[in-house]
Amino acid sequence: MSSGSRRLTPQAVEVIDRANSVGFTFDGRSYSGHPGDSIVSALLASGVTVFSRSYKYHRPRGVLTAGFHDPGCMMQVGDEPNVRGSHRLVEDGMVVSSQNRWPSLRFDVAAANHAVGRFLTAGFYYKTFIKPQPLWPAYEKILSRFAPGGRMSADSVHGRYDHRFAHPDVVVAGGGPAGMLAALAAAEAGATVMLVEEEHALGGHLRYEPSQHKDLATIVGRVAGHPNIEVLTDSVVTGRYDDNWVAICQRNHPGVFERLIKARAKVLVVAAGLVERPYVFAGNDKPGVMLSTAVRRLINLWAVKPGERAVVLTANTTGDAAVEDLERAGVAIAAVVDGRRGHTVVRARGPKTGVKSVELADGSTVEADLVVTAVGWTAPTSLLNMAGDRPRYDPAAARFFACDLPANVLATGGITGDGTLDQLAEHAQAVGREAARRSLTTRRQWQAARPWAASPQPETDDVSPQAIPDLPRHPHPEMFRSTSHGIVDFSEDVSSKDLVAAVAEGFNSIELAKRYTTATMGPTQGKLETVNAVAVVAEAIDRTIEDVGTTVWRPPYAPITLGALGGRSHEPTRYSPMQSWHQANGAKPLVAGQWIRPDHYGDPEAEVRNVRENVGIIDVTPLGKLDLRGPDVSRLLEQVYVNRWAKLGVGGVRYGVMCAEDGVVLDDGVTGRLADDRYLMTTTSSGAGTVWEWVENWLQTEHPDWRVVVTPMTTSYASMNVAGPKVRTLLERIVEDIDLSPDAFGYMNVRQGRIAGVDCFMWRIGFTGELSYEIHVPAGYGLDVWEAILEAGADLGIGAFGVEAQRIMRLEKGHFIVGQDTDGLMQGFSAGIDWLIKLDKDDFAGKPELTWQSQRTGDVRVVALQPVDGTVVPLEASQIVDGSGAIMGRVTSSRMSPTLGRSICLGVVAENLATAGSVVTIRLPDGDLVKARVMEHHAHFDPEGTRLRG
Amino acid sequence: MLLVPCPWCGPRNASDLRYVGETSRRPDPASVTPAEWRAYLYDHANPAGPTTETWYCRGCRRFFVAERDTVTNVFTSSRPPGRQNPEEPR
Amino acid sequence: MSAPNRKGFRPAARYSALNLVRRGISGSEWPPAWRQHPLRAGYDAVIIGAGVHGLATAYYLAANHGISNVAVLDKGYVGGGGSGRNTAIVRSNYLTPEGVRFYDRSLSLYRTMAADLNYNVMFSKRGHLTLAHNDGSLRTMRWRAEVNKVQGIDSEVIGPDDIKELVPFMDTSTQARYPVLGALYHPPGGIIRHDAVNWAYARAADSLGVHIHQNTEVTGIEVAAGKVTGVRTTQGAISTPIVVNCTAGWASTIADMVGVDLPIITHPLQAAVTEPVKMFLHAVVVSGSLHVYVSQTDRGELVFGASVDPFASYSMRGSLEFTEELAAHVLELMPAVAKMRVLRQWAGLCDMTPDYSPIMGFTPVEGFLVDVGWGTYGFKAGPVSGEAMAEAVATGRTPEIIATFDLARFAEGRLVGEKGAASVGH
Amino acid sequence: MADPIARSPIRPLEPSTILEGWEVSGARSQAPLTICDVTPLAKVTVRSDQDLFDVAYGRARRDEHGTLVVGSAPQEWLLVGSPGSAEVLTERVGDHGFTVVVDITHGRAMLRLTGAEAATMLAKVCAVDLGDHMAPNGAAFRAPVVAVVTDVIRDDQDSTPSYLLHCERSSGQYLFDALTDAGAEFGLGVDGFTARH
Ligand SMILES: Cc1cc2nc3c(=O)[nH]c(=O)nc-3n(C[C@H](O)[C@H](O)[C@H](O)COP(=O)(O)OP(=O)(O)OC[C@H]3O[C@@H](n4cnc5c(N)ncnc54)[C@H](O)[C@@H]3O)c2cc1C
Ligand SMILES: NC(=O)c1ccc[n+]([C@@H]2O[C@H](COP(=O)([O-])OP(=O)(O)OC[C@H]3O[C@@H](n4cnc5c(N)ncnc54)[C@H](O)[C@@H]3O)[C@@H](O)[C@H]2O)c1
Ligand SMILES: Cc1cc2nc3c(=O)[nH]c(=O)nc-3n(C[C@H](O)[C@H](O)[C@H](O)COP(=O)(O)O)c2cc1C
Ligand SMILES: [Zn+2]
Repeated sequence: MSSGSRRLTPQAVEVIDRANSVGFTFDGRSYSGHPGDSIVSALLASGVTVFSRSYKYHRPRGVLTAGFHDPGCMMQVGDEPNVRGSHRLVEDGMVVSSQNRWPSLRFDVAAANHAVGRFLTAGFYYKTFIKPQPLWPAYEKILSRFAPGGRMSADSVHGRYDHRFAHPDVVVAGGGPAGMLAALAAAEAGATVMLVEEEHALGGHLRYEPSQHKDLATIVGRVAGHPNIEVLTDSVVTGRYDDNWVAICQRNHPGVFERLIKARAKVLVVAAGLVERPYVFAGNDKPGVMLSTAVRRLINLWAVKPGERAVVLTANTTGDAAVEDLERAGVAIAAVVDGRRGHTVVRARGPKTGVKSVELADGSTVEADLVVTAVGWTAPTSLLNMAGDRPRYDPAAARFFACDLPANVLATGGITGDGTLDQLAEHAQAVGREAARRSLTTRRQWQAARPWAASPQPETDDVSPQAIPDLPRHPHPEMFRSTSHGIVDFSEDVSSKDLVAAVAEGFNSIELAKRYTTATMGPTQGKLETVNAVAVVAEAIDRTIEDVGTTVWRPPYAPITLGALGGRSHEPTRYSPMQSWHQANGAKPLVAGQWIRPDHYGDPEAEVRNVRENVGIIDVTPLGKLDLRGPDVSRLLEQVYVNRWAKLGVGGVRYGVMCAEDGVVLDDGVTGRLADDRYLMTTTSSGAGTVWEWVENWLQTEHPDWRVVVTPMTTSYASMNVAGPKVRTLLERIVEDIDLSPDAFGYMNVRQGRIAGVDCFMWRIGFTGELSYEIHVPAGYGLDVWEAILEAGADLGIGAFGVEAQRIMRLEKGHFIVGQDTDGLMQGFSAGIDWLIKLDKDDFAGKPELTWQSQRTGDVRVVALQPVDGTVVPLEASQIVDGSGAIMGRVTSSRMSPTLGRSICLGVVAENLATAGSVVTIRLPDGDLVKARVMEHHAHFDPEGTRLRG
Repeated sequence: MLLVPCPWCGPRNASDLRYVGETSRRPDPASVTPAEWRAYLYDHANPAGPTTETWYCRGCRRFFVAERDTVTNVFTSSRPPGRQNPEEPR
Repeated sequence: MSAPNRKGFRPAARYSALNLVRRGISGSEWPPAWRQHPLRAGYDAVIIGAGVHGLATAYYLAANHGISNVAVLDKGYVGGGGSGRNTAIVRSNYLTPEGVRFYDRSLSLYRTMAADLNYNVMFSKRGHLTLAHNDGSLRTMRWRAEVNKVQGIDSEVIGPDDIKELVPFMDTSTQARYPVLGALYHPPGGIIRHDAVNWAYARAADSLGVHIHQNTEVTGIEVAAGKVTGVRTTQGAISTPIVVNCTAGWASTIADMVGVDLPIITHPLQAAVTEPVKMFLHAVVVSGSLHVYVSQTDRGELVFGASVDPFASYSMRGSLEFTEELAAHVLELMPAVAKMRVLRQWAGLCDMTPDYSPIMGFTPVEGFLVDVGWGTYGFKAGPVSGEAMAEAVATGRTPEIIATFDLARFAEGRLVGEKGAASVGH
Repeated sequence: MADPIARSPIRPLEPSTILEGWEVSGARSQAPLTICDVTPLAKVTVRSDQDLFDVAYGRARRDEHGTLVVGSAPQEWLLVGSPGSAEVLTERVGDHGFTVVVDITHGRAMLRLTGAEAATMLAKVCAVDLGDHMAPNGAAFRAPVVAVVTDVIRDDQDSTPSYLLHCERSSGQYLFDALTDAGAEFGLGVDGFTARH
């Protein structure tokens, strides 16, 4: 495979730095190249011509396009799979290996597939391994071993990726002459421009056009010097989404592997040029069969001699130029076959790893190791298609053209037509000016609509649309397939024969043929193969290419890493002001949505006992809090809660439940009246955001006349609940301006005063079932107050408790948790809050459904359950079954109660089982059945509430 | 990323807003029949074409009503919610 | 379900390895998998939508009930709707007993489909993992596991160590932002070649006499005296007493033609594939909290999906936000795959219902049946739905297995309990 | 009892000192781009059915007392003053129609990002166009910054671009950490608190 150096003497426009060299390995052997070399150019220069094995038949593959989308040049570099070897620059120390071969590139076991090639036709899998059924998994295992591509490693590190937003007036996709000139014209007309080029340098096809070198340098210089233009090279526009949200993958930003730029382009100019189209003929996938642009790139950019003796099939000037390049490079020209005169090649012959001779249409055979084809172009209309355009085929020019573009997308360059370089320049500049005009109009509109923008400049510039001249199309012969069959899709190993067979089997549209053969579904995504596939299908069903149309182009235009798409990990986390204390005191973190909370500090059951016996303190800062002010707050409360609020006096606190309009329990919490027209509503921690928007929705859309102002205050206050028989003793030591005696400050009341020198308000409520005070202080003082309470209560045995202890205690008290003991279908009466729901109120959210529920039987109910054997704690979600095994309910909460020394549960059961004293059967996860009793009260402990009223 | 025209903020990224749904009128709970109420809860015109819908802008914290074509996703207008016209669905 | 007498099905050209070799040697072509026919003036039943639901309904009408004067109409190509766009996850570990029973029947039809339809649909049993990252979702997983076990479905909650063994690339460290606390493990779940399923039903239905008309868009439905009498299409009019709406994301537009209101909102659902790499992920992995699921096909690509787009739309253009969020979340789970590249993204339309359950059976308009509301989970239900809808058409009665999925349940307030613990469901 | 100490949700860079009852960082950075925790500034939100302050939604300016008045939403304003001035700010609003004033000093975190490259850095984490045409000095809007809903107020300092970032308090440390990460490539420095705002 190696046959000595193929490096040419210095070429006029080469991009390699001959003064330096870099060393790397390929499949374990050492090679060297120069900075500026791609992996493939360096290997080719060293005589390596085979870079991979094909997907299905495992045929050796070499260079085809010598660009990013070169299907046979995907390689593994270190832990990175599927690296584009014709694009990626070599670096010192790179470890490169070929993919798709076992055990080696030279000896490949799966190449045996090749021998059975004629049976591996389209739809092969669907027709085989049908019987015996049990064997398919075994076949599958073997087949999946042949999956193509590189290898992943579980200990590969994530690496660094990033994102950036951009708001250029104009994004230009493609940095060839057309793109550069359009960018310059737009910039000169006052627009800010982002010019994006997939290759490592600007220039497009002019980069390998020595005769245009000077002109190119001038344009590149002007682009680089223009303050309005930001140039991104080695970057690719991967997609155009609704409202011109343009995705750009930047591969050369320092410090990151890849970066995703999200640009809101006011106008997108697509100047993506043309992709050269391979020719379908027998042997067209052998190493040594290349496109004319590949040859031109290899010789001019990297000074690599692509072969020794060439047959060139040319149907255009690029092919002609390739002949000149080859001659200059000292490659013997065995034959020039002119497609414009109807001549063509039929077959390339030779061993698997290369070409020996070429059979021409006139029957002659020519010795050659290189076959160069220049049979036409594919317009990369992908981005235009994403913008809603349906490109139309022009048989005279033998390619598709854009036609119906939305106003914020323009196209120029090879994708629109040909013309002379002057005509191209004129077109590109007109497009650039028009892009500027449209984008500046949009800019003014957005400035006018956005209250924070600067006032738009008066329109001094000429705002009438710029005429865009037509770009003439050059005639080109339609050359897709020779008289022989060959590969259409090089990534997927799909031949023209497969497509013909698919059509015969009824897959007679391009979409069905695509899916049946997988043509266009590989890494090149149709850039090289779509038009040939369409042409083959058209021929097979005897329709025109225009009729058949193309498949749908979809993002990304070029593949982009998951890392770049994901960017830096931005998953917000929220902490209470007491977080540093929790951390220092061994709290086990509990992830609750964005909140990180203390689950416990080591022993939750001991925490429970301490609260029941002494006094404990818990951080409840995440409780949702809404400050409600205005004369109509009580009307709002009546609207959103199922219970009544009119009579709540200043200083009073009330528990409430909200239902959605379908009657399903939405949230619960207590709301207190702090002043005549000022209330504080608390919500569940997870429901805080939802309830806020829910309340705003009522105010803004149903009752805009009500005067209520809502302020989210969740973390304005550090909130802590201090609970236990000794709490009053404790608080009396550090609370000022509040009379804590039971008569002055009774259960379900709120008072304002000071604690540890800080303004606070506190309410007497009791989720835990103990005498308890919920204290809210301005958040900045939270840590100070928390520590002061702990200090003041040290001799009383105060200890902090976490969420788990609180859950145990609330279960002992039988309080349900919305979303745990209720679910997405459970309506109010099922939750057992009959006493709360006031159907005689005029209106409240969900009232009609709750009215009907109250008139109906057969729903479920939340009940307290105690297993008859108190040592058994049925795992939450254990099912409640009847004698026949049918599901009658489930356990929603269960714990061993440290206070009662037995297991306790809440559960949901069918209504007929919900009567106190009935015994239900719980099926434990291991299948055992245990009995449990339905209790009279939800509260397992102190059902009369004497402790918390104390 | 769609640009949604907030009547207060101008065009904003859709991720700055929450889609509430097709704009509908809440029946009078005092007289509503189950069928009417459930139609309000569950039924949607769900047209493939122009529709009237409610959005909530997390920037200015306002609900508003917009007209959009569900096939092209192009917005044609937006306005504050409200009862200016009692016949108009909210 | 009463087992109707099965006629079975004999394809014109039997698929087998032996026949493949024979034709390979003789060089003779296979006959079309299904044929093109002129539109008849009338059919006994017209099915709108050549997705898995429409095709399966047609097949079972012919195979189980001998009704083969049936047309399946599609405005595009066979399988061009959700059935050709879905990520083909097949499982039966649903939350409600009705759901479990229903999807389990489908799974068992899938298991024998290759032999039944003489078409390798490549059912790949991978094991299906639904991860829990907080105790709320762990509880929901247990809920599903327990319901499943009562129904005899193989489903169990497993811990981080077992997960790591099944998915070595998973980050199961407790430091993770979304720690993996456990997972619902459903060994029978897996993936299938979605296109093959569509084609297998199309081929089998065709060979039993069903007409499949592609590029035939229904533009109107004729109703006289409350009864369906025919349909209008872009290729001409057809008279028929029965129309079955199997148009998934477009269901509302068809129901609109006969004035039936559906509780459906159409949301796009997106998916994406990476470039292929060697097999490293055997199981199907779903994370409800992170709104992402992933599997690796036999071709080596990772196939991803997420939850539906956040607003109603009939657009299938897709969005960048989808791939961004997807990638971020996949990398939370498997940081080592950062260098894999996304190759293509696409979108389909999902007909979302308020209770994450389908709407099946008869409607107030006589002769107009629906098999819609398939949301993000309908592919796996194709076989059983086809079987049940065929029975409904043939007998005029609602089969027991779909009784809870009737349209009237919404007006009557009897929503199906899958909504009880809503999560990403595929 | 010692005077209570108020703390920002963001851990102060040493050395820390007490200023107006707030624990603040006394560190100083000479970096060309700096971030500074200014949470101790008094922050008051005003809602009214009247057009107060002569400041429209989307705009911010200083009034005659040096208070920064931000039009943070339609009929909603945010007043930013020196530490401890919340009560004074509240009193100054006065009685006009239906007006509600709420002190949110403790409920929000506030950061200041200053430097020539401040907008370039913010553009990594905020989707809103920060260019001079779309967000000149005095612009104010609310939008996600690294996925946290934030009031962004452009308030240049001696004609150096500067942004106040105002978010819900419990996300403060996260926002700070994420911004520090985003700023690393610009040599972002952490500056201590100065009472100036
Ligand atoms: C990205 C994605 C991933 C999914 N993943 C899964 C998964 O993993 N597992 C799972 O079980 N489900 C999944 N689903 C859901 C599943 O794809 C669908 O529920 C299912 O395919 C619906 O099948 P269907 O036959 O009812 O409809 P479709 O396959 O959508 O077929 C409807 C057909 O109706 C045709 N039609 C519409 N209007 C007309 C008209 N006027 N005239 C004629 N024809 C018309 C359409 O052209 C279309 O072909 C996913 C869906 C999507 C989009
Ligand atoms: N392309 C050729 O090889 C070639 C040969 C002879 C003549 N011509 C003529 O030259 C003119 C073409 O000039 P041009 O400027 O239109 O094309 P060009 O091929 O010179 O430049 C297009 C550039 O766009 C880049 N590109 C494509 N898609 C991109 C994307 N999504 N993101 C970023 N970059 C992307 C390509 O890498 C390329 O450098 C036409 O008139 C054509 O007839 C072209
Ligand atoms: C399970 C599955 C796997 C797919 N794998 C690939 C793939 O490897 N390559 C590819 O190009 N497309 C793949 N596709 C996507 C299809 O090319 C196509 O985008 C999809 O069917 C939607 O059709 P449309 O893009 O024509 O609208 C896959 C689709 C599905 C459902
Ligand atoms: Zn707004």
